[in-house]
Amino acid sequence: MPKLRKLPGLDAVEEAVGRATEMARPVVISTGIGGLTDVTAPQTIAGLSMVGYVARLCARYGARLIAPARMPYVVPVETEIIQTAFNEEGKTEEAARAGDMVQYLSDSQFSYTIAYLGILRREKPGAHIMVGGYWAESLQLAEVGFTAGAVQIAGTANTHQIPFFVAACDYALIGEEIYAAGAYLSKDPVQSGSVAGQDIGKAIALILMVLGIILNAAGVTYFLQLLRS
Amino acid sequence: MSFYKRKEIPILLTTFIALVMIFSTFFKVKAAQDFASTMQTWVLVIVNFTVILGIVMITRMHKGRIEKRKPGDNSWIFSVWLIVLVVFYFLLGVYGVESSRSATPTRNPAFAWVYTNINVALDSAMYSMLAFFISSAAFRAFKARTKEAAVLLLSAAVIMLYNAPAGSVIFGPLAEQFNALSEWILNVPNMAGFRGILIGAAVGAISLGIRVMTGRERGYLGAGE
Amino acid sequence: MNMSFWKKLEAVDVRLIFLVIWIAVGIPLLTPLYLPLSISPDTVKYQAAIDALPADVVVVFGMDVSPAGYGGELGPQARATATHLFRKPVKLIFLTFWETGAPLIEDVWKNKFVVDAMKDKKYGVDYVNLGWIPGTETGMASFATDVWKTLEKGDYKGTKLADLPMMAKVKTISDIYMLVCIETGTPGGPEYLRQWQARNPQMKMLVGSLGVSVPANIAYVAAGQYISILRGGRGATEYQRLLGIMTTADVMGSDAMTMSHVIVLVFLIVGNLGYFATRKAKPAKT
Amino acid sequence: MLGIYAYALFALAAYSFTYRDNVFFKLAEHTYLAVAIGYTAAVGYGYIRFTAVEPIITGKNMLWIIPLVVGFLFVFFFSKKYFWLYRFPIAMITGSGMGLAMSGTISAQFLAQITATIGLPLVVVHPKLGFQAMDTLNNWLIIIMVIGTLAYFFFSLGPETGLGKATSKAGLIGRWTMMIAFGSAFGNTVMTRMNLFIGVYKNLLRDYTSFIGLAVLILVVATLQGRREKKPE
Repeated sequence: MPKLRKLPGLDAVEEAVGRATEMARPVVISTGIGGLTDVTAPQTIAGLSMVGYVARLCARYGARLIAPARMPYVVPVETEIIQTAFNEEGKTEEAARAGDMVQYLSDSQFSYTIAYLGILRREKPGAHIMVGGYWAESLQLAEVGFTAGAVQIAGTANTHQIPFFVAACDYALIGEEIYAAGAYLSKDPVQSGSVAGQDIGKAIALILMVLGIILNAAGVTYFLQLLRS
Repeated sequence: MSFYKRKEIPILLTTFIALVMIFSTFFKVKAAQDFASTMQTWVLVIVNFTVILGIVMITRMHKGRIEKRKPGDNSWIFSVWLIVLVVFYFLLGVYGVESSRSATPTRNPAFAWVYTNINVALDSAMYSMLAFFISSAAFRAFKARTKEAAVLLLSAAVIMLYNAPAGSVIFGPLAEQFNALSEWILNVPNMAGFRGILIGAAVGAISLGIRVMTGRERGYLGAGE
Repeated sequence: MNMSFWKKLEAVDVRLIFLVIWIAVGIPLLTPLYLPLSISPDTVKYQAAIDALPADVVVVFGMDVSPAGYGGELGPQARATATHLFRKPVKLIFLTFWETGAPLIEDVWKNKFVVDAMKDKKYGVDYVNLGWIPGTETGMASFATDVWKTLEKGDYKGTKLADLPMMAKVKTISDIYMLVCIETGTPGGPEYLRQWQARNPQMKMLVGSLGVSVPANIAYVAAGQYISILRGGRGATEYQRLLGIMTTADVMGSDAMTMSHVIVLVFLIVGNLGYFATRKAKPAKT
Repeated sequence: MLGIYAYALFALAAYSFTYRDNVFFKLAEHTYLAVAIGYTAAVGYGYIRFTAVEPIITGKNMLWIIPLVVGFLFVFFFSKKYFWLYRFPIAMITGSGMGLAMSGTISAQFLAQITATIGLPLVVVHPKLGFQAMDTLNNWLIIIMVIGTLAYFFFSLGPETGLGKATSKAGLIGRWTMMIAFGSAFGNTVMTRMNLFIGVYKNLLRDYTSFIGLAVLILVVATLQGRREKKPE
């Protein structure tokens, strides 16, 4: 089983949930405004696996969980994930209330944002976790989360929003790191294998690149043409 | 019964659709491409259906808030307002669709008025609120706590000056060198950094896709882990 | 330095920051401040190149613009450039390789400064509008080798080139002295370089660029292929200022923009000053 | 006319969030949610009505029954017993989404970014100006920085192994590159964001009286409300 490099952002999740519990404040987690229908689907799925992990921690520590959602069709998915997590931790009574923890806000971007900001201001979460596809609302959520006093851990693969998470949150997951999160947190050998798979993918990218550069410099353009087609 | 409840059938469905969609992009086979485009419109129908269900979801949520209201807290009134308005506005839209016999509810002038004067106004107001948060972030978050943070801060400041209409006044005769530095930042490290992140993220997304298609990642079907 | 002042500053209520923005951006929107506007060297070179045009040479105005670009940064650029060109004693050819660009050419002509500059000019003699030429890069190549054959359909209203006196001496790309291209994307500058400048290396090029494309376009200026560029909305404002065609609304918008950037930078600097001033008091954290 | 007042009221009510939570903000928030949800639902209704239902009614294309039935399965989410039926529409949505995502990322993100890097000449010679030292250097830097950034994302090589040490060294280059990139991206967005705000601000100033009147009203109410809420403990 390969030993994984430390990802401080992911290690911090448990502590953040613990801190929220001590302060008797809720934990807010969201999966972004991407859905499952387009190129951002992988980011949403990465966010859902984070929901599972955080829900389990909340069940274990007894923290209140709030999961704002943008797409109506993600609501049943998140509800079931949270229900399963609470059940597996033996909190069947709370599990039955999973439906109340997931809040459908609105599927239009900024009315989702306005309601989300309202939640952050009124509920004053102790921990605020965002993993998934975020757009212009990223900085608004992060800044208001900060003023609410939450420990914030955020990650996205939308390159233009990463800088805001890096600047405004306590921990940021950059691009690919959100895809490694599920495997990293599960500490399960099969899952770690998939992280190794990601590394192999990057190795392939590196080899293609170096080989291409050398061939190109040597005047062989066939390889480049092949990749372009 | 329990057989149908199992997740294998949905996973097979997901995998099959995904495979055909990928196949149709890289191999121009007409049948596959037709399947892919049909599937996309079907998915649109399904998604739009869930959007209508969103009204039920939000109504249920706010009904709960009205029922659980505490004495002294009047915010439940807003929940009543929301339920009334959402139902009324939706029905107005349906009326607009049916009366104009077109897919666009904005053919109804009342529906369109509310949309442009409330929805569009709030859209632009919320979006532009970023100006405030950019400023507060500049004040509190951009601090040279570490060497890395200092680099981040410097490069942000340089590009901001570069973009400001009066920016290069400050540099006087060195304005041209300053512009060259800014362009170098944008064309070399900025481009290379985001390119590296994009390639890495693509690898991550593809590997997640493979996990979904092999049924190892089933979070989207409500499985905890 | 008074320590407590910095400490207070470090813990300042974020709402005070928001209030400062309302005021700082609001003032220039109420009364124009005429803040100093740095004129970047590129804009000066851009203006000088048009100023230096000899009489009676043929200049092509490529309006390769999308409506979104025109509504934003490129509209002011196009109007200022057209004003300046109409003030010079040169022959002007308006054209576009973007289908969306054709109606925008006529929109440029409606601007009050442009109207003013073109009042002594005669259509067909001093300027023509060839409208949209289809085929993107292929269309460019075809225009370069044989203008008349490419434009058998005539100008934008269907008038034959034979009926446009100034077109008599425009047969191929060699007859073009300068190209001014206001560009949104592809086809744009790089395509003109390949199809036009490659065939007529003497042809001078100026490019009006979107803000986001400036870093890419600057490479062509450095390589000597473009004489100069206009840098996005900022370049447009600078050029308007140089030509003396700025309206009060333009001044207010540009002042508000300057103020907002200054404010963000001040926050950045003050925030860091506060951080360093208070840090010494606390034990260093790693 | 009413439109200008509605615009000013709702825009200012939204902005009042930056001061404190208040009744005007709550009003704007709930109105916005209701209108946005009602709007998309009505558009969704229009879409389904004329894309799927119309061909069935007219008998042109009966296949549209399939997505309608599958979509309808979502309703079972509200049932305790048959809730699992919602998984079928989700499976279809996700299948199509993942298919698009994977083919899109492979071509537009993975291959395109790699070929763009390969295409950089290692020695830049300009036909007129000759050897370009600066461009040559920059191309080398780009290649090194892209590789460094990629190296940063290696997770499983183990910190003790030789390969692991090498990648973490290269990853340092990546970290610095990314920090510069993040800073410049932040700096680059200030202009567009400020432009948006200036646009709304200009719109609000079209009518001074309503702007100032509404702003004062909201501020006073929000302040009073804040005082009253603080008192009872």
